[in-house]
Amino acid sequence: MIESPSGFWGPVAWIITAVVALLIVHFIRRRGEKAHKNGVQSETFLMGNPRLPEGETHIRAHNIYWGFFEALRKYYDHTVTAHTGIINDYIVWFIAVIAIVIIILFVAGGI
Amino acid sequence: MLSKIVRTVANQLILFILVFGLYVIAHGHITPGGGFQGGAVIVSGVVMLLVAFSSHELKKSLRERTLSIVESSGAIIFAVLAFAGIGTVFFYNFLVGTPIFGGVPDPGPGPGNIWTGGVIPLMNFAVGLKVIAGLSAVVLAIALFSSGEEVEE
Amino acid sequence: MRQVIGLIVLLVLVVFLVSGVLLIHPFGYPDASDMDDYIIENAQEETGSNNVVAAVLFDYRGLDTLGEATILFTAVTGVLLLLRTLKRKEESS
Amino acid sequence: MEHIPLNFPFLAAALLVGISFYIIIFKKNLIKLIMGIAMLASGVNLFLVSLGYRAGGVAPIYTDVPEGPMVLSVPQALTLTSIVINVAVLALMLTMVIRIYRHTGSLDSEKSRKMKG
Amino acid sequence: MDTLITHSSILIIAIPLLTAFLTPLIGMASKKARNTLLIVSLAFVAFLVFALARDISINGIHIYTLGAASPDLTAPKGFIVPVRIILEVDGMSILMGIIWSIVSLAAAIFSLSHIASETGQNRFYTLLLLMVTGGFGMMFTGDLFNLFVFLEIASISGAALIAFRTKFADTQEGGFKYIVVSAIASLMVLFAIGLLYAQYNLLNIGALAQAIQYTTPDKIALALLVIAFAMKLGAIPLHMWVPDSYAVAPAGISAMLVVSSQVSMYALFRVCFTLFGVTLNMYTVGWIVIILGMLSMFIGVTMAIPQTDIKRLMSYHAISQSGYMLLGVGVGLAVLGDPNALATYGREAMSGGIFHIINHAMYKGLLFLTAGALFYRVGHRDLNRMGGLGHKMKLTSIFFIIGALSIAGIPPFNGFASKFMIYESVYQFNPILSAIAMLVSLITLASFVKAFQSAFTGPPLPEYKEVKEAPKSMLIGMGILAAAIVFFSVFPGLIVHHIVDPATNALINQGAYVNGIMGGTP
Repeated sequence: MIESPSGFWGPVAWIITAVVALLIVHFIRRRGEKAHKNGVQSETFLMGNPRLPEGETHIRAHNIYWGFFEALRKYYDHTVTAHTGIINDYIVWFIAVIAIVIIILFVAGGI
Repeated sequence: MLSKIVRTVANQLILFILVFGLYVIAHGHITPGGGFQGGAVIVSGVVMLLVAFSSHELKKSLRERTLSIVESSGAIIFAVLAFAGIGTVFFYNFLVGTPIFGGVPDPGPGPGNIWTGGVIPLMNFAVGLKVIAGLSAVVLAIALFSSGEEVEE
Repeated sequence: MRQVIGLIVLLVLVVFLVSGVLLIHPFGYPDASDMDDYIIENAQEETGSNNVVAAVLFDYRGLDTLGEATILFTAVTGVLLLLRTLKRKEESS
Repeated sequence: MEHIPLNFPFLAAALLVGISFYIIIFKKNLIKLIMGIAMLASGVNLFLVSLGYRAGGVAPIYTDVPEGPMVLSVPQALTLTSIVINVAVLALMLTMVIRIYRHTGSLDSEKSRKMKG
Repeated sequence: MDTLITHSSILIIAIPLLTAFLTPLIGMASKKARNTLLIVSLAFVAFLVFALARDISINGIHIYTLGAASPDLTAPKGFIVPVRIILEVDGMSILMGIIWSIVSLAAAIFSLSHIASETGQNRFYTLLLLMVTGGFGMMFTGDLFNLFVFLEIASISGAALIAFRTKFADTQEGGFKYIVVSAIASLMVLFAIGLLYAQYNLLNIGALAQAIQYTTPDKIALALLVIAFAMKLGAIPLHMWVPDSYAVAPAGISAMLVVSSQVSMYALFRVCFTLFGVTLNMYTVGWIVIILGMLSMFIGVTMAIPQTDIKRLMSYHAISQSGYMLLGVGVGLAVLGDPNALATYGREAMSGGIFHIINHAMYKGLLFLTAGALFYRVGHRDLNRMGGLGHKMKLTSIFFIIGALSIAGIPPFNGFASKFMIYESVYQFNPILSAIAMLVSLITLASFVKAFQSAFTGPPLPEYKEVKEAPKSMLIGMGILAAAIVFFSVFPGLIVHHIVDPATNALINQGAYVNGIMGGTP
């Protein structure tokens, strides 16, 4: 139980609420259509194409979120090219950040 | 494997290097030096042997297994000497005032006395053992690896 | 491009480091030396060692020396680990 | 800034750090990179040990020492520790470079690179 | 028992050290004895850590002066400043100690079967114990130079462990990058220590905190320390070594490397709050830390999505999560000067950030261990070639789900609790930062959905017919961390009130730390 100005967070209460909600969902679901037959009705409708072999229907990792990358291509071009795996560049970043921080501290002055 | 002259000279010289290194280790608490410095001196002698004879020749007498055993025991001696003071506090110099290395020199400049320093001379010996074994193991391993032979487990 | 940025930041850093080290005490005249004066005065009575540096290494700052020996041990173990053979020995397999 | 002439050792240490950073940034050869790191360590060690000097001081070892002020002893201990630490680091780095060279056949930090992005 | 508690702080450092020295000798004799010794010593250290935590919660800061006539004799009689190395353990240190003990025990148990088929196991376990020693030393020491020494121990052993699998080229590259970065960062730390020593002739953190004046060399030392530790903890733009190193290490070591980065973060907080504390310009330094945190969060998570190497993806998430901690504690640092704001939201922001350190260590460790189990069974880390593994590795996939939901901040897991504290307290400081933090949490969920979908779901692939469930010791190692996550999820109030709040007070209350050192002196 974590109290905070805007309320509190109690996992136990949350879990109880979730369980109650699931029970209600289950109750409603049990009153559903009895005529539903597993098998044919739950088959994927493949528009008459021959069924793909096992494994071909699995979506590989590099295909996921391609739209996201298309939308953000400019951003990704810059960031990914900044990650040159060259050890010298890492040290350049290190020195650059030290220099910037020292300048900031000198400009900002004392207390 | 260098020429016979070099090997003979190295054979004679290693004795003096050993003696000097042991002197530096043993007098670490009264004169400049100590475990690390003396150990480095002796390891320089090992490197000289490595240059004079080939690494395969040296491997017959120095094996990584024995070297790592010696190094671990040196480290254990050091840690145990530090532990031994835990009756009062960890790293407490519990030997000051006892007959072994317990002497306390009169303050100010004066001639050194070998029986002083409490645990410091013993720790110097432990560190010296460690440095000798460890650094020669590194040098030997790299030399053997660059000549195409790897360290066994 | 990379060269230019590197040179600029390097110059800035060196300028600040030089200004920093020039602003501490003049060489040979330390501002404060309480800790070292205490050690130099009392090392002989407390540790019985004439060599004050050895006293600092093994008594006053003993944990540093233990850590230093540990680092040497670590490096030796690491070197022997990285240069090890990948073939298992018969009796161990 | 009034005591620049007395501060040459500190100045030398700072410049040594700068030079070694130049080497670390601009030399692609891994062995030269390691040399730069060794020089960086030497610069820091020089700075540390020169902090402890006292004008006209003698070494802090009481055995048959002339009378006079003694230089500070803690920086010498710190420098000794730091030297041994750097020896250990360099040994491990060189071992890894040997392995990298065995694998990739190149010592160039750009050609021997497998991971990026 | 009392004497054990009195000496516990040094025993926690010394027992793994002595065990590490013994391991090569015993390992030559018998493997079983070596493994037993490893697990027993780590378990005993964990017990000591919890006993010390209880003692600190009762009696306050724990002081241990090495080599003095008595443990609490910080300065010699009739003298004002400490000359010996002093271990000082307060709430923040012991919090890190608890994390480190749990994670190292789990990683050691995991490694028992993860590297069972490799050569050089004696040296592997030796280095693992030395890494544990270095971490504990960094947490518990009260001396700047000693901090540097233990930082080096942790870095060197970590680098050697990253490069453990010498038959792959990328492991050598990752280890080399890690050790180069660590060497340069710790040398800069040493330079800063020299700058401080030159002015005050002190090395003890508490004594320095009393004497420090924020002169020009102090500013340079502050910048060097902060950025060197930021590089060690992998804050963007100093993060690029993190994916290269974490991804190639053995899985247990990746889990420990996450915590050792957080120990560097502890050192950063120690420098900002305790060493400089009220003297420095908190607003500026706080904003520097906040900006580093925001960059780490956003760029880290956006770089994580396109990754197809599962451990590389998780490494970028480690960067992004450490951004949350930097954000929370940075907000607390920025408002440290004004008691009103500190009481309203600053303290809670710091508590959220520190609570996130615990949670992140647990779930990121668990995720790395699951990735290691996948690597152990499948033989590679490429998500493009995985799929359908949930059919074979059911327990592993359950552990992965727990970790993923927790890192994504889905209620009721512990990641949600800490992120909740960070969100609402940072919102009162600056709403935009809070909004970005929530967005980052969403993208985290997205990328872990991707990882889970491509690794575990889908039809069972023909090339993984013979894949089995992970071995027992791996499951035990993962189970320890999963149990910790569930415990923290169900009882967050317990942890926050008894472990996190004392740590926050220890960071804020600089005077107590200084009095621990200087109080006992005449």
